[in-house]
Amino acid sequence: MELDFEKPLVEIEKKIGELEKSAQAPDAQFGPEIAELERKKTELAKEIYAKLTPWQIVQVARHPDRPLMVDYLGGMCSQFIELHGDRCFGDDPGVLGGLATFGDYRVVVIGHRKGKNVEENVKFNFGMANPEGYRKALRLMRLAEKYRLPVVSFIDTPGAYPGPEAEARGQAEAIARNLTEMSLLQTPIVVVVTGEGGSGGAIGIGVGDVVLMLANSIYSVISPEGCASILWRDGAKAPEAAAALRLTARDLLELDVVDEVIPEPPGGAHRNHEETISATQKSLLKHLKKLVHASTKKLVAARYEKYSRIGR
Amino acid sequence: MELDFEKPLVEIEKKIGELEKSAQAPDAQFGPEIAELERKKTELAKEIYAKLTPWQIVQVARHPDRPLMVDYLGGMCSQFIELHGDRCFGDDPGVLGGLATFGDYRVVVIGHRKGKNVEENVKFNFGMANPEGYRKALRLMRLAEKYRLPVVSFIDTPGAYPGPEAEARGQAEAIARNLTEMSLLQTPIVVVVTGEGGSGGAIGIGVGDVVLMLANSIYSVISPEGCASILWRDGAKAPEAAAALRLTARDLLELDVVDEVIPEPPGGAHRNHEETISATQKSLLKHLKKLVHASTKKLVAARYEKYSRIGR
Amino acid sequence: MGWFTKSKKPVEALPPPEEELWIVCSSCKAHIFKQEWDKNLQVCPKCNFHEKLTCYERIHITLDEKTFREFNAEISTSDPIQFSDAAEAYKDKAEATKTKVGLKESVVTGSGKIKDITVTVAVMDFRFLGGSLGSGAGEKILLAADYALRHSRPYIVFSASGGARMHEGIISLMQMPKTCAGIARLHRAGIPYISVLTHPTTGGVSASYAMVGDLNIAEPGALIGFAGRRVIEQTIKQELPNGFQTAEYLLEHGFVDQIVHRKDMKDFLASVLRYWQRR
Amino acid sequence: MGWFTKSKKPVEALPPPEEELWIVCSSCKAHIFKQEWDKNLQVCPKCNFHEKLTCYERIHITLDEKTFREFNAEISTSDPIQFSDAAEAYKDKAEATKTKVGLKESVVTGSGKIKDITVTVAVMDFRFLGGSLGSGAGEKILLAADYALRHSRPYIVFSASGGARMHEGIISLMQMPKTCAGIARLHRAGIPYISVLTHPTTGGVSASYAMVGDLNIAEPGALIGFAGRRVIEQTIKQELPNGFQTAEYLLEHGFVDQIVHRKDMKDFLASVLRYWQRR
Ligand SMILES: [Zn+2]
Ligand SMILES: [Zn+2]
Repeated sequence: MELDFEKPLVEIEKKIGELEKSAQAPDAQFGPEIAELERKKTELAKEIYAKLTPWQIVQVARHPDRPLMVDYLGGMCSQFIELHGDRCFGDDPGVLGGLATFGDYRVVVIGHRKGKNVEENVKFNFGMANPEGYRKALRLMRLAEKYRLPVVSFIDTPGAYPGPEAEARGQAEAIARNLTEMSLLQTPIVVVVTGEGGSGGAIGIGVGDVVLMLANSIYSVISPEGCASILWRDGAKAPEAAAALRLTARDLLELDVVDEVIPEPPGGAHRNHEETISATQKSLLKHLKKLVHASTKKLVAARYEKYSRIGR
Repeated sequence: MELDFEKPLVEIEKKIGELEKSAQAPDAQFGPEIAELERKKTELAKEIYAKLTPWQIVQVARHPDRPLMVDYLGGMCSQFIELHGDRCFGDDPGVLGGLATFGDYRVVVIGHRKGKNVEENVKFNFGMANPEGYRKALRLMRLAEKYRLPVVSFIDTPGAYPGPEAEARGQAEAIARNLTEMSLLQTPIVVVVTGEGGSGGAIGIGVGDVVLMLANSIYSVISPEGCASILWRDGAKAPEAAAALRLTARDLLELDVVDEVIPEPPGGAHRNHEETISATQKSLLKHLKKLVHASTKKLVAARYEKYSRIGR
Repeated sequence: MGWFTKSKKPVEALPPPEEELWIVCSSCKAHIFKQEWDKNLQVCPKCNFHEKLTCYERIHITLDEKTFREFNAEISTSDPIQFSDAAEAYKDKAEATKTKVGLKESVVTGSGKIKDITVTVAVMDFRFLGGSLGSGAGEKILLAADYALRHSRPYIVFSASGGARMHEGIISLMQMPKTCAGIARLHRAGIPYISVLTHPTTGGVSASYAMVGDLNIAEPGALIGFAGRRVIEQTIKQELPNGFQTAEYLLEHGFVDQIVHRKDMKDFLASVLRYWQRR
Repeated sequence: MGWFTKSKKPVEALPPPEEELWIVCSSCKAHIFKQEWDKNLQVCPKCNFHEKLTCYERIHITLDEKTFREFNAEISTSDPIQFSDAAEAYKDKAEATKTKVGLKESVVTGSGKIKDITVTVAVMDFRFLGGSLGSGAGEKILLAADYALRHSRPYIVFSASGGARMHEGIISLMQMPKTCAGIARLHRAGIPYISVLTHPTTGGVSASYAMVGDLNIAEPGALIGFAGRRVIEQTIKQELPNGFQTAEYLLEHGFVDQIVHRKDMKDFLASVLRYWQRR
């Protein structure tokens, strides 16, 4: 998928591709030319991405090639053991969780699961969790608490699934209970917003001691489209709504809702998974290091203070 | 309903009834005659009930006129506030629970709910709980724990409901979780088996610091019919199975599985609700008085010891 | 089984009518004589619809006379994201609402007595921007929870809300974990917390403090749910049945402990409070 | 996503065959050369049916060689209710079973190593009265849990059981809360507990310790459920679909964390244990 404002970038990328194709011999005569184009591309990418509008950032945050939770796990973990089910009703494919090893840290991971393609997205419900998903996450958080291991939560969802069965099985209760339990969970919680932080569906696994956001991720009380259709009865005004809502990582940092913004490579996370994942890992490890040495009592008290201050 | 071995009793009761009808005038000329019959009836009832076979006791335990949980609540509580729902999937009508006041004690009550007639029994699923029922009970026990109030559990069920939906929603998990959580619940638990203690369906809300049984109630690992059809491929041999299983209150007292047998009036609980409920109340209050003064730590340790000794 | 206690006394009627003589029930459209309507606590005598109450009406029919003492009355809306649509700035909209409704936020909190038992209460008012969860509202709900915790008083919250307040963006969303953190402390400390869900309680309010009561009590017919009806219908491309997301539906699905008629609510709460008080 | 770790090594094959040359798969009825059958850990190469293992076979393919040290081998069946049917006394039946199977109860417990990590294990054997939960079995499972607690060792229970043991009446039923009390203490103390559900795990075993693992792991195709198939069919007066109460069904319904093929089980357990061990 090619975003409008990325066209100049994509053109350079095409040229580089063509040159690389022509230069099939190992003694690549186009070497310097390619290097120059790469340099230009990086510069252009920086330039374009420095000036993105909030609505453009929304599009980047939703980009289908952006790294997903499975990519972070695959890139960062030496070990991952998926655990299924809420021990009550079902196993929500829209929420992924399990036991993971990040560097020297054993953590319990939970997060929204999006797909790589339409088929996967249908299977995972586009990362929209059902009550079972929130309950699976809570079960795993309790396991983390039992073992005194940190929880790492990956946020990337358009929102909690708005279906009739989700209502029947207590979407509201499932989110509310998670908020309540997470606020006193006796173990560290680190949250990373990697793509879309969609409202209640995001915060339902998003209460943490430290909340991080990827530079081009978003986090909002309502989708820009939803906001526009309420304010102007016109979903097409989403760009205006995106600006009004202050939903970018920079906004949230300024508003003291997130603790750190994780930089993305020039041209966005979807252009370079490896670099994105590596930056995320670095940030996560830094915070885990601090958190695992804190006393649980102080940690939980600080968590309470942190949230009680928001909007004071 | 008239049980075979009760025929002589029922005949006397009929006579008494006829005499009372004839003696409509307040100066009842049949007074002495009735008193004599009443005396005879009591004697006969004592005689018959002293010699009941296990199978006859099974029939008394299942008698449709036996007092039900609602009768105990109505007779013993100055206040009762029913609480519905498992906060997850549904509200199981086969399990009743709420906040109750017994004399000077505030308790959380849970129990199996049978009906007074076919219509009610269909509604309450004959006291056969679904997973939601066990989960509602657990939720209420957690509430009791929050308030440091005792739990009183009334057992009267043929067993957990053996339906496909109950399996799908985790009948096994719901019972297993209750057993696990009840063993460490940080508040006293008193269990009263009032009628049928049907296997896993009973123990699922039946772990307690004190377990009481009404004199003509039963408690068994399997129904006599089920046992007979396994052993002899013939459900009609239930009387033999009932004897082999040692399922009466007296048996369980001897086996150290229950702590006390609550006496029933002559002729069984179904002949005199008031007296039955009063005896139950007396026993409950006696045990509550002891339990609420124990330290929680000691209480829970003793509960563990109690169960770990069974079958040692 | 429901619930029972020895005595029930009738709840005081609402203050005498002022100007209008007739009320049109917003549910069944019946015309009701206003005096009857008020005497009936704004419950339609034809269809049992429980009309929304203002926070002061709710306090009047719930707390003993002259026992209410308000907390943090000075806390008002803030404008954390300087929100503005083409027509109007949120700041101005909020000011206009304050003047019109006579409140500074969508919730009033304080201390009072119910049949002589002291409680901490929070009462939402739907007239104030749809009872939305602004940062001032979240702050007041949390501060009242803290008060209940420090003084070991039962906490009762009457919800009536469309959910989060869009105009305060992410700061509104964060009132969900913020208020829930206050409730979590009550749970841990063994302090009773009752959530009373009134018409309507949806979105971010149903998905936070309103759904995690020791007891979740609802008024009959109240709309309670997470997602809006229209959003769900758009998702599944079909109409939802009647009765979906009502108090009765939630009772059936295990999320509400009891549905209590408005005329019985004070008695019911008093019963529960007495149960707790005697410890 | 499943699970991954860097290295996997093949599990040792079962001991060489003795007399029979062919095995008939009890699921698909295929005839399998016994050597292949054993090399395949008694999993049918045609239909993937995981045949029941004896407790010592399970220990052989799970624990490192010569690391198993048995606990409480002397604990045997007791006859708490002097049970007897017309044909046979339970006492005699139990004695005959002991002689035939070479075990004293339906479970063997002990300590051993999985890829050098010390664990406490309990392994049920279906040959012993259908793996039923006699009082000796309950006692051994509890004592092993206590050992795991005292020595801070992970506890792994391999279940294979038809449920409670009718012949021990109420005493058998009470092994359900008894064993769960031991697991509850592990949960509270932060000691890992893995339940491995193998074919079949039903009744009072599925409704007690087998269902409350930190991880509930199942072998493919294992029958897992509370009520028996026939009882359910009698209740609803219709036949149940294929796949009902299988490991796969339980995974879908949220009660099993992972289904792990027998050949991968040791690796899987070692991965989980390593995760815990490094703390
Ligand atoms: Zn009306
Ligand atoms: Zn086969």
